[in-house]
Amino acid sequence: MLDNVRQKDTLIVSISGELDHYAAPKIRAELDEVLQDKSIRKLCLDLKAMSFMDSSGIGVLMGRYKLLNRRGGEIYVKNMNSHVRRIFDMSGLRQIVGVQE
Amino acid sequence: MLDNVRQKDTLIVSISGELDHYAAPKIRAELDEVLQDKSIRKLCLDLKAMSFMDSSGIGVLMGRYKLLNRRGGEIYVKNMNSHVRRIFDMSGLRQIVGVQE
Amino acid sequence: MENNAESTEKKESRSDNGSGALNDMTLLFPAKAENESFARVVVSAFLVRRNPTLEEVGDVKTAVSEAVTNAIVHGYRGASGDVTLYACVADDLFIVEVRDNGVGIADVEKAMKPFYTDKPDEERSGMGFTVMQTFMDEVSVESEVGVGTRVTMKKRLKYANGI
Amino acid sequence: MENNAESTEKKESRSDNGSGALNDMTLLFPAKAENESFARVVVSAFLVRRNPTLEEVGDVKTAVSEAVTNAIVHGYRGASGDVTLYACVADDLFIVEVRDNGVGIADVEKAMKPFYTDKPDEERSGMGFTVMQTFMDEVSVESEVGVGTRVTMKKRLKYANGI
Ligand SMILES: Nc1ncnc2c1ncn2[C@@H]1O[C@H](COP(=O)(O)OP(=O)(O)O)[C@@H](O)[C@H]1O
Ligand SMILES: Nc1ncnc2c1ncn2[C@@H]1O[C@H](COP(=O)(O)OP(=O)(O)O)[C@@H](O)[C@H]1O
Repeated sequence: MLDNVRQKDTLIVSISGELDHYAAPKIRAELDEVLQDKSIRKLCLDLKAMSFMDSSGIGVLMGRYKLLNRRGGEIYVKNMNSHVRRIFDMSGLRQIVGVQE
Repeated sequence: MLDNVRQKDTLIVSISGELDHYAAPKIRAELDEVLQDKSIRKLCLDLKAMSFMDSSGIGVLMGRYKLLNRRGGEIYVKNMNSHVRRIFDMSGLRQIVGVQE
Repeated sequence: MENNAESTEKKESRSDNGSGALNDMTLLFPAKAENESFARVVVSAFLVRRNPTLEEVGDVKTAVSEAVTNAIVHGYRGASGDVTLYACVADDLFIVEVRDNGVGIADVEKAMKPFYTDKPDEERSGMGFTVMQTFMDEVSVESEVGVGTRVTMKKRLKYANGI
Repeated sequence: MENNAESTEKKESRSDNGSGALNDMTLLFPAKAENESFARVVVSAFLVRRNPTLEEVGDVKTAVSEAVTNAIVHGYRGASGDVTLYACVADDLFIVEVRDNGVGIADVEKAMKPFYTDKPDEERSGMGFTVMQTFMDEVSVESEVGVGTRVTMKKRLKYANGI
């Protein structure tokens, strides 16, 4: 489901498919596995190929934010569609997750 | 739903979408309307854009066959997929409706 | 035939033992021709998670289309009523059932004969049951006049390695 | 809340007066996470015939996904049981209802507050109801402890010129 590219201390991960409660555990586990590499400070999630997200996605993003925040790192997303943007805005994710336009 | 091309005494009609019991009356009415032109002797149905057909389609084809047969005309189909081919074979349509490969 | 559609649904859905190997669904919709394509989409969406071949999806859609059309056209004869579509899959066995509480069939054997139809004037071909039998491995019909009809169809899937 | 899901379904489907303006459907499926996407596909397929905008389809899918997930995660807490998805459309008004016969909610007002969740350890965000309210015009919740929960959501469609 995930596709990764490393650029210095940044890992770009592309999420594809649907991010719902069913898919969340797998995506979470895959993200946490790559994040075991402590030299990663920035996690960039490319949402271009993500066809659906509901509030289960908020939980996954919040959780990864906390994990990176503990090591002084940060998390941001790119290729967010208007639907995901509304979920970001209402949930306050917008305040803690950077958006690369 | 239909798209027509005239070639001498042949009318080529392309059927698009689904040919089920719901769509049958509309497709039947449209075919019968163009067939009011008595100079049409051959009706060729292009099934390339037809995404679905069940036994309601057998009824529509049988009916048009009878109509053309009364005026000494004929009916054939082209661009039939394997699914429609099986329906043709089991129903005996194969014996009365020509198939242009 | 038992006419208690509700208790049957309940039982069927409860037969799920939570193992993950079995999944099922029950769909109720009004007997309207516009719902024929909806029923096809729903059964495809249910099946598709088991990694069927394109041909298998086409076969199931066609068979379900025939049974649902029959429930609407023959079972209810244009009157209002509900059609029930039940589907279940366990390992490589896919079962789908179409039920109506319509007029029922007096002589099932005769009704299932190729080319038999009671509506030749409406250009029905009489091939509905034959299509179901061609595209599915097994078709059985239970019916009672004045009570309704239940068509049960089974198909073994080539690849059962979905979820 | 009335716990007689079957008689309710019956009533709802019978409410169809055959005018062609109203259409509805009831889907029953086991409370398994793998069925969340199935429920989304079914509600989209139901809605799509009314010529909705892409945004409306996305809104409805998301809201239904939240309610179905809640029925599975909170209502049944991983135990087996059925989720019922009822949808109906009449002119420009689309109504969808998600029901479970699970544990129920003691304090609905508290449960609907943004960020409230009883499962923070599982990374639930507590934003499910807020998402439903954002994407639908109206959300109402009826629940009874030990009996179950019914979430009813309404949305006015911009173009009601489907079938
Ligand atoms: N659900 C049903 N309720 C009542 N009668 C039915 C039902 N399904 C089939 N029949 C009867 O069986 C006959 C044959 O059905 P079928 O093979 O599908 O052909 P067709 O639909 O073209 O008539 C119908 O004409 C009808 O008399
Ligand atoms: N169907 C349900 N059955 C029982 N409790 C529910 C149900 N739906 C929601 N709840 C309760 O409401 C709370 C808030 O739900 P929600 O806003 O969707 O957030 P989340 O699902 O992230 O917890 C849940 O944590 C749960 O306590």
